[in-house]
Amino acid sequence: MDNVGTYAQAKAVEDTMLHELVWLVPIGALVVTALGAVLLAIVLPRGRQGAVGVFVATGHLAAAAVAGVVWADRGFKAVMSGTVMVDGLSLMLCMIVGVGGAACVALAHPTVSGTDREGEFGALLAAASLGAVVLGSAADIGLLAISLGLSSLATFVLTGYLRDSPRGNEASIKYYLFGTVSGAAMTYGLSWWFGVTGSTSLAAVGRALPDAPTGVVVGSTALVLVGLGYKAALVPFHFWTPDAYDGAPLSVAAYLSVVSKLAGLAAIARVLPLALPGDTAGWSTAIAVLAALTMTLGNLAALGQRNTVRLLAYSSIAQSGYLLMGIAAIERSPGGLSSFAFYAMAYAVANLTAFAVIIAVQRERRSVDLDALRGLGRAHPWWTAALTLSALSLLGLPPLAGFFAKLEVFRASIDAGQSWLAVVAVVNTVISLVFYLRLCAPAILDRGTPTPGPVRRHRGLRAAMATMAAATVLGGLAAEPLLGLAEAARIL
Amino acid sequence: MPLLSIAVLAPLLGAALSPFLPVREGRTPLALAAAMTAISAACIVATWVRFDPGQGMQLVEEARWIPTLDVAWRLGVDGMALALCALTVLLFAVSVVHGVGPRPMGRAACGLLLLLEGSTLAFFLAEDFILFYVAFDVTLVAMYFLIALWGEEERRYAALKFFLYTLIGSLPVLLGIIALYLHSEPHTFDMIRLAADPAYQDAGTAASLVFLAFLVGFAIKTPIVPFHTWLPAAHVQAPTTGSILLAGVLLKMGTYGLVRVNLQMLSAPFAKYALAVAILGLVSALWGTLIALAQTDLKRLIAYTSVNHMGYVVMAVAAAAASGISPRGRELAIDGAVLQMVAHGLVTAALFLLAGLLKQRTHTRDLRELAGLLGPLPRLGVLVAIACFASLGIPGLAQFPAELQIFLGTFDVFPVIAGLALLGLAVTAALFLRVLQSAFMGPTPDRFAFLPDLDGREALAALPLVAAFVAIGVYPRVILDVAGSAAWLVGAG
Amino acid sequence: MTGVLLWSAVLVPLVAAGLVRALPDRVAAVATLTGAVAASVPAVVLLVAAADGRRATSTLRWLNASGGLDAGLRLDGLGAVMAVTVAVIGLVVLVHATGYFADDPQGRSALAGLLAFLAAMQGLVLADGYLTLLIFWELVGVASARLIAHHRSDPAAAAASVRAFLTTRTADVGLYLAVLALVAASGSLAFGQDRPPGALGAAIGLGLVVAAMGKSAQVPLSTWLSGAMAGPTPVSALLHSATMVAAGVYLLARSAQLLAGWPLQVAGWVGALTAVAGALIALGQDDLKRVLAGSTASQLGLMFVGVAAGGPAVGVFHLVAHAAGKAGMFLCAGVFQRDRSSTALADLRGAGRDARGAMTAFAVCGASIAAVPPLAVFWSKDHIAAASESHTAWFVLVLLAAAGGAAYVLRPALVLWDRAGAGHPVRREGRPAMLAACGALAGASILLGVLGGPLRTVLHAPALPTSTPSLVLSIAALGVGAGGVLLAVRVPQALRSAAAHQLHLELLLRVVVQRPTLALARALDAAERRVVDRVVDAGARATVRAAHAADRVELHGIDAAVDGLAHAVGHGGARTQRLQSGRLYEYLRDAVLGVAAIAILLAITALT
Amino acid sequence: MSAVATALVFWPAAALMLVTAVQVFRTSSMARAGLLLLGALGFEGLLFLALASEFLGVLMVLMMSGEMVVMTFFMVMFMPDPGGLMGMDMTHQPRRSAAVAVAVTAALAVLAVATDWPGRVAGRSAPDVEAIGFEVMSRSMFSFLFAGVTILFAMIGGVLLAQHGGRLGLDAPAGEERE
Amino acid sequence: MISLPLVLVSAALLFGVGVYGVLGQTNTIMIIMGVELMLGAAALNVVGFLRYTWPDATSGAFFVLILMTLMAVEGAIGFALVVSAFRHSRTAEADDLTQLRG
Repeated sequence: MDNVGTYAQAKAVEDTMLHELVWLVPIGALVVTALGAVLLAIVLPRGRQGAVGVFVATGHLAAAAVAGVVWADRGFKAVMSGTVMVDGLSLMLCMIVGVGGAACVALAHPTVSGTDREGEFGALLAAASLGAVVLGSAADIGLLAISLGLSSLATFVLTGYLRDSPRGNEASIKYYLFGTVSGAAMTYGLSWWFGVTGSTSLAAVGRALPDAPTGVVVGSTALVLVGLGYKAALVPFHFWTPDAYDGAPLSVAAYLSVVSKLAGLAAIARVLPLALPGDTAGWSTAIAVLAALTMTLGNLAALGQRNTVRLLAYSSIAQSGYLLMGIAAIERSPGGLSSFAFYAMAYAVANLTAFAVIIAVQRERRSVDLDALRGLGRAHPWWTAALTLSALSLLGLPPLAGFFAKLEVFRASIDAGQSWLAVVAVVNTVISLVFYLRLCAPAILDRGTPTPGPVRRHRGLRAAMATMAAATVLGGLAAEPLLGLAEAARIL
Repeated sequence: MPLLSIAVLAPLLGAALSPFLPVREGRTPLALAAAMTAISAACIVATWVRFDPGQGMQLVEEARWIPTLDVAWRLGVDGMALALCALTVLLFAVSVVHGVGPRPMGRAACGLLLLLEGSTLAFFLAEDFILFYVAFDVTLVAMYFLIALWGEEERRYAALKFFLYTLIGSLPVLLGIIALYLHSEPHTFDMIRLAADPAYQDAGTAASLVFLAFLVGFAIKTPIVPFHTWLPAAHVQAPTTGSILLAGVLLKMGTYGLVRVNLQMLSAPFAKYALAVAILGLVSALWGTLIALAQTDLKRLIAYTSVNHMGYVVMAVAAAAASGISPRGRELAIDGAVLQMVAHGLVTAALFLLAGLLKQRTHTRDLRELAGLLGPLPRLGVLVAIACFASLGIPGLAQFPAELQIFLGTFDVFPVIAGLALLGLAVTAALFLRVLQSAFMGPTPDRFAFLPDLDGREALAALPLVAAFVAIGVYPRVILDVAGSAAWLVGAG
Repeated sequence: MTGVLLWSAVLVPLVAAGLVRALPDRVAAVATLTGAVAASVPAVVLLVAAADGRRATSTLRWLNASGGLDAGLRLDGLGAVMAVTVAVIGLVVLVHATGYFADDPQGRSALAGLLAFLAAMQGLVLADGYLTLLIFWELVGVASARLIAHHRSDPAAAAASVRAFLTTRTADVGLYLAVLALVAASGSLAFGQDRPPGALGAAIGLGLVVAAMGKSAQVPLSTWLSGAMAGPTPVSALLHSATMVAAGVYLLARSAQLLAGWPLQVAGWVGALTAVAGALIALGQDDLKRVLAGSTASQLGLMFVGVAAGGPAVGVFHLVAHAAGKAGMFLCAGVFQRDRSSTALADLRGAGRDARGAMTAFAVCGASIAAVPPLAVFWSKDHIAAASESHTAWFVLVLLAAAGGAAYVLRPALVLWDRAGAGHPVRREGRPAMLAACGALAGASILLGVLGGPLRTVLHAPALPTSTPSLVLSIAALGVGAGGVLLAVRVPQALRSAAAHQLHLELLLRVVVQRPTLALARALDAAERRVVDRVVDAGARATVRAAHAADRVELHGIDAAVDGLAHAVGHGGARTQRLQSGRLYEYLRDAVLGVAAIAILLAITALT
Repeated sequence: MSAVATALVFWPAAALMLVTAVQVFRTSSMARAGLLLLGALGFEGLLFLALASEFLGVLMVLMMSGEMVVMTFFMVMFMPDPGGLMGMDMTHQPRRSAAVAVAVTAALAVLAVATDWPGRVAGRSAPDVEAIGFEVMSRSMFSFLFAGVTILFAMIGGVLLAQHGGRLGLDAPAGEERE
Repeated sequence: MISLPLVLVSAALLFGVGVYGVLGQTNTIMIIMGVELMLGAAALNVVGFLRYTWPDATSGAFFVLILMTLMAVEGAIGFALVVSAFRHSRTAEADDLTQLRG
């Protein structure tokens, strides 16, 4: 491949690529969504900008649907000369991003509706989703770097969407600086991978790295982990997370915690096994240690939070740890990847439910403090139910989706001979009980504070909340389809 | 007809329907709860009739659930499970009669009660480990809210403590389940197969760790000293019905699991650690009763006697697991343990119910403030006395045959432990007599002179319990015929 | 048929108890008496059958575990004699009780309780095997505790009840232990086994003896007995004669084979010491019922000696004889008590003169207890003395007890007959029934003395030991005891005026005999109250203290440890939160350090 | 380019690149810092040229000069004291930062030098423009297109953030009240 | 003369300078400059490899193009953010951003 091509060769490559476009339809759907949103934002009059949101949400859902169709109809394939992997992991990510992104658009509606950049918001969100999906599909160093760039910078802007808010500005600048520095560190590591291989293809990297000198492998891998780890909010690259979530629009925080994070984790799940096959440099153990640190630190820091958004931010850090358990088991257990995939789905729906409720409460009570949740049960029993379900699912209680997710990762961990990690996870789960209960219990047990007054109802928000809460329950009680899907997830 | 599934699903259906009930208060929730409990009870009774004591696990019902993981809706009964299910439906019937929270029960209380009922039955009937675990944890959530919503002043703290401890207990169980699954060939969560063909035939490190995981989990649930501190807090703060169900049914989950999993599936490591577990049981029994003696809060006192009585059960199960025990000693130990689970369920439920009724009338649970209550409350007093005597193991009442068999079985292999455990009998007697003496005897203070005695509804709640434990005490084979170990304990040892 | 009889002996009084409880007050007395009579019918029939040499068992599989763990009743001589004793004494006491409780609003429940008590005791004596025995053993304890607490608004009664139950229950642990050891040793709980060697045998022996001591109020487990006087007098009468305390002796008699050897020696020593101690305690009391209680302990001690030295028949013979006499004394005491509303000797002065019928019965029964020939106890005590002749120490103690017996019976009798206090009105309500009962028991004491023969046949003890020296010495002891009291107590006027210098003798006697005796009695009483009582109480208090200490460990140790752990976790949370300083350059610096750490980690994993 | 010529260009260019780069953070004027950065990246472009990547080198110089000019404008427009007249200190913990930086550099340099990098040492010097063109049009087509999309959205995002007031003439930025 | 290690060491030094800037600078713009240097160092690495070890690796050359793109877009977004923030708070000091913490 690395020969200088001739026209004939190039032509042949192009023909192949045209054939492969079918597999790229899910990504294409997101591209169309993003570009279409830009066009719509330009074309539509100011009163109709809301249509962009509808379009973006529809596009996301379409991408998810198409991903499902491709999975069922076409199977898995490495396309675009091996730079893009269309396999279980990436299609799964595409579905999560599609559904999650659509939900986030719905969640954002109360905030951005009628503001001056409503159209751009949708377009950037679609671009971020595009970046996320490609990040999780990339099997090429260059594509990895640029997709990390796109998904990051789109979310930098989204985080700073509330331009008049000092908190929003602070959040986006911190996020931006942390993100770009991490990205730059990653590119340095990637440049070494290239040096070892002579190709930017991760498959080629994977052929070369096991034989490369340990020092280079270790140094470069550590640097690569910085970029991906920051995206996934792993300890010690998590520092931006609570601050960014806290300052960003709540819907964007939801988006960061689900779409961005899962894309980063999916990238780790793809890059490490691909570039370091056969557990080169023992990365499984290193990831396991990172998993333990991440969940522990996330849970401990969440204990003292009074601000629900920061609480959910730390919770999502901790959840990254559990997700990493699946990744740490990929090389040693057949259930590793599928457990990661299922956990990702369960986490996405539960976390989105929680954010949906927090947004609804914020609209009504003008606060995201824990105290704002007091007595929610009387005023809004269904919100409370959704919040409780999501908290218990994040905690991992049966029969909710989160339980089967934990079951899967624990199983993978023990199967992979990392029982100690499972024990750490158990201890962490117990710690997490305290703040998950703090999140949902006052809503049920306390007497309420008066509501400031009637607030406009947002059907999209409610629909998203209901859908995600239902998915949280069904993902547990009727886990079979999703588990089947997760079991079938493969890395090419 | 899939009786077992109906027994489990009827309350769960009721729980699912309860939020949609048209009224918040009124009779409808109560009617729903009563109807669903009645259906469950009818199914259990029918199962009892169809049950063949000569066989082990039977009447298995199986349906696909999550075939990817080999998880199925798999229910079945053996004698122990059937006895505990019968106990469960009886106690829930009593709970429905007594109610939770404001009277008549609201729909939230009804829903939680039914959720608890369905999941408890599912736990005892589950023959699939995932279902088993799901049921285990759902009971936890339901009980948490029962305590946190309708408990006493410090209910939130107690409920959290309960939740935390039990979660700490349940998660090692989950790890153990996964380990068993991974170690079975082919991988399965099917408890029947795992019991028939134990995954760990040796007592190596891995088997020991798995054993320990289950042991810790069930020890916290049972609870065994030193994992028991959640129990008094939870009991004191729980509403009466919560205490009844907690002591009557939920504690049994721990010992049930100990028998079902540790004894049946991990007999090799259990044999290795039987002595240690028996000592734990002994320490629990003595510790529980000594601490109970020091209590002045009635509910706290009863809670600690639960530690004592459940300690006996653990001791017996450990003895049954020991390698040196004779077949008859083993039969005695297990029979005693199972009978003690049922008997303690009935007796302690009755005690908590009566303590709750007492509190309703006197507005205190402090023994130092209660006195001379037999005068105004003769019927209640007599019932309390009978329950106390039952709890301290007087013959003719249910706990005597249970504890006697426990001691006999344990003495067969651990004579010193059994002998020391006998000391608990004397202390338990002392503490219950003290209750009767200080609360019911002596001159009646004026403030208690005109308390109302039991009314019809309260009697309807209390009498079935008393009748049941008297019947078992007079003729223990009412239970033993079905639940006797010879009938179901297969594969172990 | 025999099976039906056996079960009906137990169940009839039980059913009767239920009926009495359920029926209205006005028919309670009739129902009680009907029940008591009906209950004694099977017992008598059983005795007749046993006298014919019939032996039978009726078993019921009670637990799943098979072989020797069945519940069941049996018919044999020992059981039948005991059953009839229980039934007859019970009947008489109930007759008395219908009168005693005639004006008590709670009387009905007391009558029901007495019937239930009888049922439990019948079960105990007819039990086949130690399992059944244990069941009824415990039930007897519960029933007695319930009856002692009859005056429920009286704190003293409640405390006495609790003390009685706890003392016996604690001793019952011995019975449990023996049962466990027996099953472990032989797999069976049947009667008539030999004691296994080794630790199991020791456990059996010790356990049974301790259990018997507890129930029979032997030193040092005797304090509950005098406390139990807080119960109504009919209850005391039953408790102190044929039921409850008799159970211990019955257990020894029943287990004589199992206990052969050192356990019976221990029992004999305990009995002999208790016999003397009890007698001295009885002497030191100022309350009629307490005198009788001390006497009961003493007599039970003699029974222990009897079983240990002469075998079951000797002990049981004394049990039966004593039961009639002691029950009679109590019932008479009940009459006096109702007249004077007190049982203190000071209050009862002259009460006998006001109630001559009761006094007569009291005198007869008392004479029997004091072993005046030819009344029942004289013979039975003589057998004991004869049997223990070979064991000098026991023999001496038995004689001392006999002397004490004469003294402690005579002293209250003299007080009751004192002219000085006479002239009080008597209560008529229910009197005929009470007097009839007293008379019946007085008659029984005479009859048993005259017609001891059939009893021996049934007990399969054709030749109870007798010997002339012991006979003589017994009578001498009687004389010494009686004489001592006669001289010591304020001597009748006539005698005093006869010779003034006899006052010196009186003084001498007072100094030499009375004072030391009373002093010893008081000292022993004090010892009992202060030392033994205190030891027992100290045991209880130590338990309670241990309980509180454990409670403290619980609250400040375990709970605090857990809370501390939780606190540490929370502290960790606060620390991690402090990491999140909000300063970007610190985030970046920490991240760089993190990369370094990850690189090191990877290097470690790569190189290992 | 011959080895000597390479060396002749490389040494000074590398030295100047590093010196200017260091000076970026030593000057107290932000405008000067911007220009120094332009210099550093320009010298890096020169290095590219010396290392036979002519196309990349030229591109680097052109792109970076464009960007840096924009950057300098920004700073002049928005920053306090862009000329550094007040000599304000824009560093914190310089020693600690320097220590960390030195450690990082040392680690990377040691690893780079100690490693026996695989691959051919001889042969043609580096891909030429044509080869890069083929690469872009064949294997890396997707990445190339993707990079284009990225630039587009970077522009949109940049405009969104930087432009004062709404595109649609609305002056109602979004807000979420929080306590 | 000139060899690969020399290039790589130069790149490492450039990266180090970038890291120094990122850690030591208080101003957002200056930190962005540090990032640019770090990215440039990565590019220099690749160019060195292209010259000395993988002369046929056109994908590496393309990677350098991507790095340049990243430098440009990240710089652009960064400046836009600074402008947006500066408009409200009149400062571009990253050290002042400490409202969000805990």
